Amino acid sequence: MIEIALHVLLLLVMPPFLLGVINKTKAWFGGRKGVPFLQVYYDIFKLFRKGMVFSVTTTWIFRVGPLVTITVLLIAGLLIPMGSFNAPISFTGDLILFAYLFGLSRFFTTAAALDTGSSFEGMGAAREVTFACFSEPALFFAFLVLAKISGTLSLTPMLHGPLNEYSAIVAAPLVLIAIGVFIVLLAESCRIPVDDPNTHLELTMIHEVMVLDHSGPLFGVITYASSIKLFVLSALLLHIMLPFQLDQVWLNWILFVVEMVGIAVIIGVTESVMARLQLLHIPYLLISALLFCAFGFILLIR
Amino acid sequence: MLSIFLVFGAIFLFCISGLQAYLFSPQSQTGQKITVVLMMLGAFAGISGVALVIASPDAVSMNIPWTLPWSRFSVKIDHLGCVFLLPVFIVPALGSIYAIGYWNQKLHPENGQRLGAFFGLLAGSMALLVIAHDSVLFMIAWEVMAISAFFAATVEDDSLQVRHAGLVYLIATHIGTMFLLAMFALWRYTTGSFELNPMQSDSSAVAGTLFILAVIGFGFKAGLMPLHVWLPGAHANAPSHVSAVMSAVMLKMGIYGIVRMTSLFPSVELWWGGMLVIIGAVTGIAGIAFAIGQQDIKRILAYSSIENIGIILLGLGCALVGKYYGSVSIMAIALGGTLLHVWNHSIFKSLLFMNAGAVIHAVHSRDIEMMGGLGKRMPLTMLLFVTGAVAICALPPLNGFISEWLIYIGFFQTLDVGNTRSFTAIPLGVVALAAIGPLAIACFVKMLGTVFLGNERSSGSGHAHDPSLSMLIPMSALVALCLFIGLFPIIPLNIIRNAVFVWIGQSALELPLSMTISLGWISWISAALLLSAAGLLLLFKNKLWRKTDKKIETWSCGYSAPTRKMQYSGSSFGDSIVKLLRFMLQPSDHEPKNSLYFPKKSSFKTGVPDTVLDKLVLPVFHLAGHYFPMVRVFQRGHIHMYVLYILIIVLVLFVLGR
Amino acid sequence: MAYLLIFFPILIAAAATFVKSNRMRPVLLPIAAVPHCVLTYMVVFNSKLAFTANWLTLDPPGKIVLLLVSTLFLFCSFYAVPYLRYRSERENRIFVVCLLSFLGAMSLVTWAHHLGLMWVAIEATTLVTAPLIYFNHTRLCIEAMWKFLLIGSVGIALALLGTFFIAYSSLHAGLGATLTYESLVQNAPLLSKIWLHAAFILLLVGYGTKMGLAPMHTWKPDAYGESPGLVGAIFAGATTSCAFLAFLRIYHICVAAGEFAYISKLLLFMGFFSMATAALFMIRQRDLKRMLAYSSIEHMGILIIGLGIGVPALYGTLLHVITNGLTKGVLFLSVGNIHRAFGSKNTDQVHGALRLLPLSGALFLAGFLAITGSPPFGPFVSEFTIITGIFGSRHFFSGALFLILLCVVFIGMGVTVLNAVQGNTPVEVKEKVTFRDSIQTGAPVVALMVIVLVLGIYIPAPLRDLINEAVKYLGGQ
Amino acid sequence: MTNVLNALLVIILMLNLFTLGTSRIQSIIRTVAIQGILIGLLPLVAHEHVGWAAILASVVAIAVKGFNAVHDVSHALRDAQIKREVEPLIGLLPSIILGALATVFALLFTSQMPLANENLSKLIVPSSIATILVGFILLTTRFKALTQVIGYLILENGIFIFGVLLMEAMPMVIEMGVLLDLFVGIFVSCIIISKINQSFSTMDTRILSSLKE
Repeated sequence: MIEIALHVLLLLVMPPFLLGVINKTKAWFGGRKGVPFLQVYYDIFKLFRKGMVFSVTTTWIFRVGPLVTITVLLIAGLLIPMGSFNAPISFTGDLILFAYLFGLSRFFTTAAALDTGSSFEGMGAAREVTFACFSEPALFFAFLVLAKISGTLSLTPMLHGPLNEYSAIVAAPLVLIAIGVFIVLLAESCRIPVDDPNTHLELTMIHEVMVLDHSGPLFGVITYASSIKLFVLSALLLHIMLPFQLDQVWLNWILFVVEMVGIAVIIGVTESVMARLQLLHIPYLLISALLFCAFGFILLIR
Repeated sequence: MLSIFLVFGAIFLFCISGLQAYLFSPQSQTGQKITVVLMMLGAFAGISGVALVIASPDAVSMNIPWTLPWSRFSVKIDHLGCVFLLPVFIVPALGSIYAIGYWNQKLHPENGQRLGAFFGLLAGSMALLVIAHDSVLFMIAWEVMAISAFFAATVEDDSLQVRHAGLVYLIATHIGTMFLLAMFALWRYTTGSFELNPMQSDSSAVAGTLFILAVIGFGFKAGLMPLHVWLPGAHANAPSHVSAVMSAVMLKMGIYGIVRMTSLFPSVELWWGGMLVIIGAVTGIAGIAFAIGQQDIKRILAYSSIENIGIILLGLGCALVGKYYGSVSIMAIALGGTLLHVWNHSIFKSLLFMNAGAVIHAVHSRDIEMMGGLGKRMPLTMLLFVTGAVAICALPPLNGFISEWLIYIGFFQTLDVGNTRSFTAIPLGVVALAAIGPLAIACFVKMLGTVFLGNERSSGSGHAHDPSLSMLIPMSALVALCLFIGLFPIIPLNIIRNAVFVWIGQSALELPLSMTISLGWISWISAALLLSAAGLLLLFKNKLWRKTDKKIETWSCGYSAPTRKMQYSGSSFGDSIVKLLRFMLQPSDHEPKNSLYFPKKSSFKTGVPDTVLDKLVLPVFHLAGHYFPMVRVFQRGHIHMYVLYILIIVLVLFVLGR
Repeated sequence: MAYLLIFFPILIAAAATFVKSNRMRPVLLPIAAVPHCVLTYMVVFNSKLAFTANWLTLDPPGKIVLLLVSTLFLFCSFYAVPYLRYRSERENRIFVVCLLSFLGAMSLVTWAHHLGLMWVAIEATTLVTAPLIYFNHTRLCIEAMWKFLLIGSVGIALALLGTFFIAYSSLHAGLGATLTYESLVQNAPLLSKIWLHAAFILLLVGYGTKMGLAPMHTWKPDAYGESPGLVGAIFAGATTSCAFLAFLRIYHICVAAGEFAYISKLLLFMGFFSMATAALFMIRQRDLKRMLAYSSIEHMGILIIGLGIGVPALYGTLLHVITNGLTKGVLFLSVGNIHRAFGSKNTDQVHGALRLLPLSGALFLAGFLAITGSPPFGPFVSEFTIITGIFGSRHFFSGALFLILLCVVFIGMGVTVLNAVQGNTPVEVKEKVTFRDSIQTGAPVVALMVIVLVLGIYIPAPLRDLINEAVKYLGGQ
Repeated sequence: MTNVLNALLVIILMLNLFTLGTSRIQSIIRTVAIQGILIGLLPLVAHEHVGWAAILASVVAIAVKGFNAVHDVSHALRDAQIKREVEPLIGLLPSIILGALATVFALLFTSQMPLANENLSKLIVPSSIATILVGFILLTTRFKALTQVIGYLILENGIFIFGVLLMEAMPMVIEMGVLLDLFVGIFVSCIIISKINQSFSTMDTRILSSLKE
């Protein structure tokens, strides 16, 4: 019970902080002081206080999109276990639900983008759906590996699999899919090198450009939702990359938070040291992610 | 026995439903109204008959002598048949209601009656096909179905396009029929009778041949990827409710054939399942990829039907693998998913085709690049479309997700059984499904965005409006079904379970318990999803729909005078994917050539023709049509030659006789 | 009984020569056909009447063909009355006379149990049909008639030689030269093999010419193409069947002689050669009647293949004789109507028949589907039975080839037929059309079509027994 | 008797070659007439005991083959007003050689076929085959409709020669029927020839080739 409460609490509260961490890291690398850690919270609250502007072109899709997205991501967050703890909801085959919830959010985000009738947002939507065609298979390859290792089809035991048996046979595949999933994470949460969250050249953006026309609370919802997405995916990656746990149960919560921050830092570092890829090369990056996971699977199965 | 008579009554009512319209004048709508009544009665009778069978533990059958050589008039309704019978009864009935608004007899006096007659005949023959338990009866029903579909699809035969599509369909279906004739002849040679009873002797060589013949013969109808050539054209050019029935029910008859035949073999080979998985993966991915490239609203749907057939085949292949390894749970889950997907596809695909029909009805064009902004003029239609699109993209909380979920589970389970090397390939079906998913989302977001969202691109959509009630009612019914199956998956799966065990050939045992638990979770989560989204909506309602007096344009990044021509077109939306899959799709781009300084007026046109049809089949046929007639030099009208032929053949025969 | 069936039509024919009125004369056709049909049914389903003389006996195969001939002729005669009335500008004395004596000759073929007599009857059919082709009095008619007569006569002459060979083979066996069917069948095993083989080949070619097997088919497209649809119907439905019956007798003798292995390969060769030829010539065929002629060639090939397969396919073959004959009737009569309406039988002019002639167009389309072996029509049952026979007797390669050829035929025919039936009627045709669907020209065709349909879903028990009898008679078990 | 029979057959074979050798249609017709008469005589000399059947057969045969048919043909010829067969497909000499080859072939062919009663002449079968082949040669190499009819006549003659072997096999009725058919056949074809002549004003069958694929 207490676990569930903590889980939900973390899920609701922590995500924007990760964004703060990432920005701070990038600022440090840039030799700047950078915005405070909690800046994202301030932004979200500010946005919620503002009014909204709707283009006459838009229909209800435009308004519903962000709401559906956040609902979906919160549910997805309930499916993912945090650290060594079990997820509140866990049943055989929930991994597929997990993946398809992301699909649902993608459907409505892109639809809302097209609803504005602006060609910029159209471009963003087109890129979003295109890149998903590589990231999802990669994700499922990773799932195949994990399922083969743990022998179950439910996220919680599946992600705890590496925890239990981190033997040499599974090590190589795990490393491979860790790389793959990390790339997927970057792509899904629109980070450099795939996408640049804080550029203002619409043509180079994927996610940001889709929400150009949203404003006020809706935009706040979107920002919040994207941070949750980052959080959930990092939590997933966590189990593959750092499957450690301490014998003290309450320490594990601390450990989890620390690890999450660590991942945020890693992302920040990646963003700072790498340049944004040329748009036409992004597919190759994602294909490489796909291949990493595929090799992981083949390595395991042979 | 009663159930059989009910089903026969349904078949009879379906068959005569359209014919009686010829008693009335072409201008009067009375016939069409009676047609609807008859169809509804037939559907009612049929469904109640099926319900009786479902309620009863075992199948009902009737077997009376028939004077056709070696064949008996033998029908059998088992649970497997019931699964395929239900769409046959439901969809055409709804289609006939839809036709009142869509193909009103008053507005189409020249071909309305023909359409109605063959529409009913199509439905009736399909029902007969499913219950047929004798190859000859099966073939008769099969061919009546194929031919009445041809006539129903080509009612507008004054347009060349329709004629061409019809011809391609007719040829394709006939080639398929030839394979089926060979298969049943071989079947009789092996089993000694035309009856479709499970094969006793296990002669694997013949079994393999039979299986391949079945896959090809039925595949032509189901639209497996290399054999799909007839499908897009026929679906695009048929009246929408006919396309709905063709895509939602008729394709499934091909699937039914494969499922039925595979259920008759005592043992299966591993390569059967493997072959189906590969074909399914190719069909699914290529089908949806082609769909993304289309600009014809109905061609998109047709290709997406191909994709769904691919998914169904993936599931069936997985089930066959399970059969090879004797794992009941894999068989149960995968085949359950397959059959449920058969239902789901017939629900949301007919919904989408009817929806497309409503759009075409409104804007008088099939080209989605001519549409746009319809959402504001026909909001109900858009709502229905969004539901159908979410369902067909297999997204929770609707029905499509359930069936694909089951197939996923089936494939995941193949990870554990049998660690033979030949086996490692099978779980990759998961990846195939995972690749199909996002592509489907891309395809239907493109469709939604281009047709309903943004601003209208042509003046044609100016006076568009929601269709009449007679068209909305069937669609809403289908949407309700989507929601129902999505939220309460256990109920349909309990019906399907028995069908699965007919296929497995074992007495009814439960689905694995974990499945039911998971399904319970899924339905809870789906409900929660809907409720919370709705709750948020209510929360923000007055902020979101606040009346504003000033009209605000979309922000176009500082560009001052945006026009609706500047919207992102459907083809440019799909372009990034089409470009990536160029090797398969072979898009045809007509680049504008613009001179350097004073560019002249130039145009850009792009499209994705059907690679197999346009690059392979038609050229071959044209070559044949060009070279075969060359034999005519032997018949130039000179009687001496003719007499000489007689002399020559006498000598030839004497030589052969030696 | 036999004399009645044979001479009654000829009597009417004689009467027809004295009828002056060009409009009244055709009425004699039904007057002859109806009693003939009634008598036929009496004979066929009452075996006591089946024997008249040693040379005139109606065995089961003969019954089948007589049934077909008489039925087909009945409907054709009803069709002929309005047709000839519509074509009243033509003098139809010779036409009617020949048509009637034709019926007599065909009845004789079915009864004849003496090979020589049978030959005479076949030759007679050739001679009396020649004038029928000339009905339209065009130069093309003359040409067609000439080719028909010369090629036909040459073929028939070879058949006569073959008949002599058979007689000689029995003479050689020391049985004394006989040509009576029964004695030949009884003593078949004793006949001299070499002479029998030679005779078989000559008769296959000879009667094959009348059936229209490739490559002796050359007269067929011309004759069918230039003669009225009515004549085409009787040609393709009845005459070919009579020739097939004649050949069936030879086949029976050879099988009784235990030569099945020898003739089987020749039959399969001829059959597939005919099917292939027909298929190739049907591709891009723009003349409707010529197309039907090739279809008839194809089906003769199917019959011969059925014989080549032997007992497993015999039932289907004999059934196919009936179904093919009746369907050909439907096709030729409806295409005759189309020809009348459009003033052309070429798909360059003929489009949208369904719109101009809803009834005839629909019948033509249905007939096309039927003849290409689509359920639920009669030919499907027979062809499917033949196919199962082929596979059942382990001729897998032949079976595959058979199906492929059927498919090619379907495609070739389908393109032409749909081209003619669908689409919009050319305007110039629409304004100057005089011929319309009428109950007189429509009803007989509809009736035939109904029979074809019924045979596809229900074969009456008497007919089935008759065919089984015939199979038994021909050495089936 | 056999010698007479052989003599007749040899003459018949000679006449075959002569029909191939000449180009004047009139003389071809005459030749065929003579051949017909000779063939009509065959039944009388073929068998020891000459029954009334044989006599009747020969009389009718002579009547039909020797006179009636020839009369029809020459009548048609008179309408047509043509004298000779110009440019046949192959020249006269080649066709004679062809005919000779055909005769040899016939002899070789029939030498393999077992013959029934030895007391009859061995020449009957080969000469009948040879005559048939000569008929075929005329049919395939000559272009005038008339000549083709004559070719058909010769073909029939050949078959009749074979028929001589089976005099007692063929009942009178059949025999008569066969001859009647021949009679009618020639009659009809001559009518057609005259029709051809009227409407095409020629007898060359090469122009009868408008019906083709």
